[in-house]
Amino acid sequence: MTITVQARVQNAASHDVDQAMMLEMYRYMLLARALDERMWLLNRSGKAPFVISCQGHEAAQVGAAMALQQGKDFTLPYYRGLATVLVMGMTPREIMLAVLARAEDPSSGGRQMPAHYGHRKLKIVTQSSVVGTQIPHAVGVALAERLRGGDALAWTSFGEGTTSQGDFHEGVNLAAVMKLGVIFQCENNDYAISVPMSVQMAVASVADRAAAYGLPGVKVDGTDVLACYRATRDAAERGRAGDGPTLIEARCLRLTPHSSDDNDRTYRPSEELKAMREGDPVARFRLLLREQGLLDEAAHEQLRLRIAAQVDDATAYAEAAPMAGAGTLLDHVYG
Amino acid sequence: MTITVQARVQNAASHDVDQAMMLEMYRYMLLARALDERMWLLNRSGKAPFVISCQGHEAAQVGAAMALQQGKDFTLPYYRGLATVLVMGMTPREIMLAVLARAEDPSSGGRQMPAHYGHRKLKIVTQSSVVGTQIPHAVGVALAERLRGGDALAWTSFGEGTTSQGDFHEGVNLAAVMKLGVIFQCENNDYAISVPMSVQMAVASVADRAAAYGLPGVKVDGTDVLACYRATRDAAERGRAGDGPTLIEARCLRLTPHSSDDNDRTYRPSEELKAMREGDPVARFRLLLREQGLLDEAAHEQLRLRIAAQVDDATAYAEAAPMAGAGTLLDHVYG
Amino acid sequence: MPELTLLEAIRQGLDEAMAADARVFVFGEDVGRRGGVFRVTEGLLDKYGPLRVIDSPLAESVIVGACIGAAMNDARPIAEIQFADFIYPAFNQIISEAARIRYRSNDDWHVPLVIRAPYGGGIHGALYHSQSIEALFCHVPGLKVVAPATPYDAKALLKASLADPDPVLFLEHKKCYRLIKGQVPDGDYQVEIGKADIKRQGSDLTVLTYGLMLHYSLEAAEVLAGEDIDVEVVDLRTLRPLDTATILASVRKTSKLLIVHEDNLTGGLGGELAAIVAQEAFEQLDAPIMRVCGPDVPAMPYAKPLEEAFLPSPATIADAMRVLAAY
Amino acid sequence: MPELTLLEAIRQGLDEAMAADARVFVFGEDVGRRGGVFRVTEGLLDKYGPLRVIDSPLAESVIVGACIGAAMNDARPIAEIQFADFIYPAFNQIISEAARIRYRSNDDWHVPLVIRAPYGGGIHGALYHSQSIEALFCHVPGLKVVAPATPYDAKALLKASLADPDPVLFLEHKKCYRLIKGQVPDGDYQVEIGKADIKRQGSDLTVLTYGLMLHYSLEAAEVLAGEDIDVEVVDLRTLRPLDTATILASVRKTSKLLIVHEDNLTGGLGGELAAIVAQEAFEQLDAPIMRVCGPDVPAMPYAKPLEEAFLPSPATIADAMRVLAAY
Ligand SMILES: Cc1ncc(C[n+]2csc(CCOP(=O)(O)OP(=O)(O)O)c2C)c(N)n1
Ligand SMILES: Cc1ncc(C[n+]2csc(CCOP(=O)(O)OP(=O)(O)O)c2C)c(N)n1
Ligand SMILES: [Mg+2]
Ligand SMILES: [Mg+2]
Repeated sequence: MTITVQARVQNAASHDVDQAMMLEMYRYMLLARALDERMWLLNRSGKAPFVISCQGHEAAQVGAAMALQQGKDFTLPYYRGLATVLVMGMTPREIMLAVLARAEDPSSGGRQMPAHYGHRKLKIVTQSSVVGTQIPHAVGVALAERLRGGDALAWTSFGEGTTSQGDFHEGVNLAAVMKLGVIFQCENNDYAISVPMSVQMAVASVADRAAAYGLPGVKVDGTDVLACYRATRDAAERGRAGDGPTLIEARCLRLTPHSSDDNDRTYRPSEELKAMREGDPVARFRLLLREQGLLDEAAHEQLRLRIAAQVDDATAYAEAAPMAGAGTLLDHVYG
Repeated sequence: MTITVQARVQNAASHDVDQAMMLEMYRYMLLARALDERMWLLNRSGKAPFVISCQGHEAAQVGAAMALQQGKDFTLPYYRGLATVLVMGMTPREIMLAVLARAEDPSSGGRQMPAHYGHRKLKIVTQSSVVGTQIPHAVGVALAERLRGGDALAWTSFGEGTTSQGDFHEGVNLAAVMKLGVIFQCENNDYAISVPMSVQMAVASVADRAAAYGLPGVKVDGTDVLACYRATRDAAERGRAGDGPTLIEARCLRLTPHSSDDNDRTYRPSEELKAMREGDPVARFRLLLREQGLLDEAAHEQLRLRIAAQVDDATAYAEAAPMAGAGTLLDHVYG
Repeated sequence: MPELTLLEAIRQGLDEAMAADARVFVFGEDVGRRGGVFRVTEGLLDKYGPLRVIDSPLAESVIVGACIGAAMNDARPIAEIQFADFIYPAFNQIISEAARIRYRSNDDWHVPLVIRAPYGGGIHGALYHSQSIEALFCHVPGLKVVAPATPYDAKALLKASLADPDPVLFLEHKKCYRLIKGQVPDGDYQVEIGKADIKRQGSDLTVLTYGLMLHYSLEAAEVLAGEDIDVEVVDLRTLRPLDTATILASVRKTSKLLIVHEDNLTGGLGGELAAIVAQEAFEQLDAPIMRVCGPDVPAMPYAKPLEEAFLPSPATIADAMRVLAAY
Repeated sequence: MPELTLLEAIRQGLDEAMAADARVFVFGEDVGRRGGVFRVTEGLLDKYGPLRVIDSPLAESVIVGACIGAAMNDARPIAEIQFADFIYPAFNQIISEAARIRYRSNDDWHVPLVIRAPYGGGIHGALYHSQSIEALFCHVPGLKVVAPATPYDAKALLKASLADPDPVLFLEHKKCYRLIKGQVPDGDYQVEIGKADIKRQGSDLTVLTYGLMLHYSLEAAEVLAGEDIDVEVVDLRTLRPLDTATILASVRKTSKLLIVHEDNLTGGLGGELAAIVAQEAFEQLDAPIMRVCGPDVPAMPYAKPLEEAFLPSPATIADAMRVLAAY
């Protein structure tokens, strides 16, 4: 069963997403973008050796995360999940502490590369760099939930390249067999570093693969935050009702090189890069809000300034915070 | 795309399978069955510590292997592949040498458990006990074939339980992406040791999974040797023409416990075991041949005796052959 | 105290642990209806139901991976790998994930997970149902590796593994399953992870060993006793972290060290043991450190003469003891 | 002779090998258009075309598994694992399959396969882009493990690996890629697999090492030379099979042994080296065997102070040399 979620909301006053929520969504998208852009500046100025972006994925992530219950549902995002973890409760300061590898970084105390999010209190599960390993974890989180009779969901994200891994197959399959409350979000941005989607699979859509596992596969425009919200909300309802997992494919854009170590001009035609900018999910949602009279220029400028101040504060806070110290190297190998 | 191959031939004189070939198919099926039964006798009499059967899979294997080119195409069968390797050229003596772990065993010199077939001259690729690992190998064999510009096929088999492994996913996917000349034969006998198919997947058919990879998925009655032959012949044509891989699901019966170490009465209802006997592919094909006047009682008895003599000869030969000697323990770790 | 086989002791440990803590569940191939291919989990499905005794798909990576997730959501999973030889598809989940989660999250997330795996040979298992896998895991910080050789130790160490806040690989020697019997108390008693046990006191030389080889070494030591050579046999029980205090005390006392394991020689645990002793007890050593180990071939072959040639025997161990004693 | 970086030497080796043998092909993530994330395969796609320089799906098990199949069908595959840290999903294919195929088929089937993997730290790679993985593979009979530290050795050992009839894990230290330069002859010349190289002659103590630590050890040895301590530095180059003849000859000469590796201490290759020496050269040893290794934490953390604290440095190595020399 493949479901295609309506890609475009015609009416902001549609009963399921109220105006306050739409503005909240936009705020998170803009915050994620602003933090992300600041990271690149820190990278260029030599302060952050490594940056990996969520630019172009904001709508998919904010839409999805807004449909989850913060503090209750588990998220297992991958390294592009900046917008996800913001919605789930991480603060700009916490993000910047990781970017600058500070001792106070809640994800890892400066041990992991930035963008390897984790935060137990917020039920954001620690991740490694090894792609796809979080998929079985999400299934296990849901399995434990069933064991105790709870109804928290496990939500996990990954790129389309990662669906080539055995762990994707084994994890999705197990969740389908056991009908567990998992939401699998594939953020398909057409590339795995330099490798196009056509090398990862001989089919046109990751969502179509769901049929092979016996779970619903949902295709959604990953630059449309409202469509993403609805897709996840429906999947969450199914999951919480005990009707099993859902595979959501959100078509996203990778607006940056793979990471600060990459140079995508060697493998991406410049017209493609230019064309992509047109689809920028943040600009797109801003336009919608303006068209619908929800956010005029002045209000937008105010929001932008507020966010810039937050980003400045986070950067300053993290820069002033102490580095993770050499003396902690041996801590916490065992409990 | 899922194709269901006509399960029942109405007419023995159908132009694509002549009478001689039908008799040859039957001979291989009967030979496999006779060898298999003898192995169990050797097991019960304490001469063969381990036996694993192809009983109930003969039609799927003989049908498939008859559609391949012996000496040219590569086969990577799994441990139930006795009938496969007979068609590909292994002799009863060679089989029995492995059953009794003799030095002369061409598969492994008595190093592996019986039924871990391998024979380089016959292009039967060595297998391990770790299920599913042969699937990527088959893809690689076909990749090398493309590199050199040859058109030999790679045929591999595995059980439905094994499709839960990551290696199944990664291998089938790669073959589909590269459009390689591989035939994946899943011999679905409803069980992985004690675990029913419903625990392995939430879908009704392994062939349906092909759609997720972009290759044809073919469902065939694995107790109908002619249907199996046709399915593989068509897949072989596609593969040799450069049209890529095929996934064939042959529904088989496991007429025995998983292996001589198993006792399936603890998990299989006895009615199921009884009902299954009715579908015995060897008996079924014999009936067809008799109905069509190709093999009367007298001819059948003659064939049976000839095969019994072969099995006796193979057993006697292997029993007289020297065990693999302790002095060879260290040989061939490196070349 | 009832006498149980190693297998029965493990089953009893599982049963008691499941009865005591509703968070404990068992996940693996054929563990339910079939009770495991070795029957270790027999009876548990009837007693604890299908929510807690779960037949998994045939996929080791997700067996371990899902158990990691479950452990992070406050369950106490026991993953069963049907044969240790089939643990490699799960290697990534064990090494990259289970073992690194506490460290990489700076103590925020933990993985209290037990992975049970029947290992070792001597049971006609051939190349892929006989392997010793411990060295590959003993190298991994964040993981604990336990390999009890007696029913008494097995039950207690299983409980200790379940109580441990970190992932534990629990190795069960297949040949010991039914061969080794011993007294096992009902209910709880303590054997700590990380503590070796001197199974035989002696003064002339130290043997460091574990698993099936413990029993062979004890047999050999008995033979040597008849030759007036007094062998101390240390059962490591936990392979990581090693009990270096007990190891070094024994070697300092006897001044001679023989290491015995079934796993392949090169790169086996014996290397680490030798290195520790050659650094820490060099002054007390009176002889070269000797190793009697499985040879450097992939694993033990099927044919009986080959299987026997692979396995160190009480006789080959006794020979090495004699050489060392005479040094 | 032109001076090349380690990375350039490997690229040249690949290029020459592909030019010489049409059966050689490269398979891995981003190896084509992108020329590899480190640019090792840059230019090869243009030169040899998409049939021989193939971008794989993001799936390490099938990268190695397909290369095993190709090797058995008479191709000469070079699998690239993008970072050594990501080799674990392919562990099963490497250990259970590549390494065991010759033995299990009784010499009928062979796997001439080279697996290239950039390893090691010191490049801000954090826990998952810095790992040393060699010990996990050096334990495996049937596999060869090569870890050249100089451009000269790297190119020649790559060729030797490709000519080898068995699977070879070819480890390339990421920090050495551009840091280490040296003279590299055009065309073929010989460095055998299994031969260590004494990179610095000395009489007071022996250092056994490889990879980045070779360079740090040589630096330390220079410092010690100024203190009239004469250190012999042996570059193992091949980690399996070990060149025990060269190792033992050196230790017998100097009577003191320091082992240096970046990989975690416990269960690292140093254990095996110590065991060999403690058994075979015990009589010639004048001091405890010392090890300077990466600590027993999962890998090196990202924060610079932590990364630096993890890595043995020329200074810590020099300190150990002094202790040993003074013993
Ligand atoms: C197992 C593994 N192999 C290789 C890598 C190196 N790597 C990091 S990200 C990446 C591409 C991922 O692509 P995709 O899943 O599409 O996610 P995207 O970055 O496009 O969002 C690769 C190959 C890795 N991290 N893990
Ligand atoms: C990786 C791995 N895990 C577990 C096993 C143990 N095992 C051997 S056969 C088998 C069941 C296989 O079932 P299926 O694939 O359906 O094939 P069938 O035996 O039914 O023909 C299992 C679990 C194994 N050999 N390899
Ligand atoms: Mg992508
Ligand atoms: Mg089956």
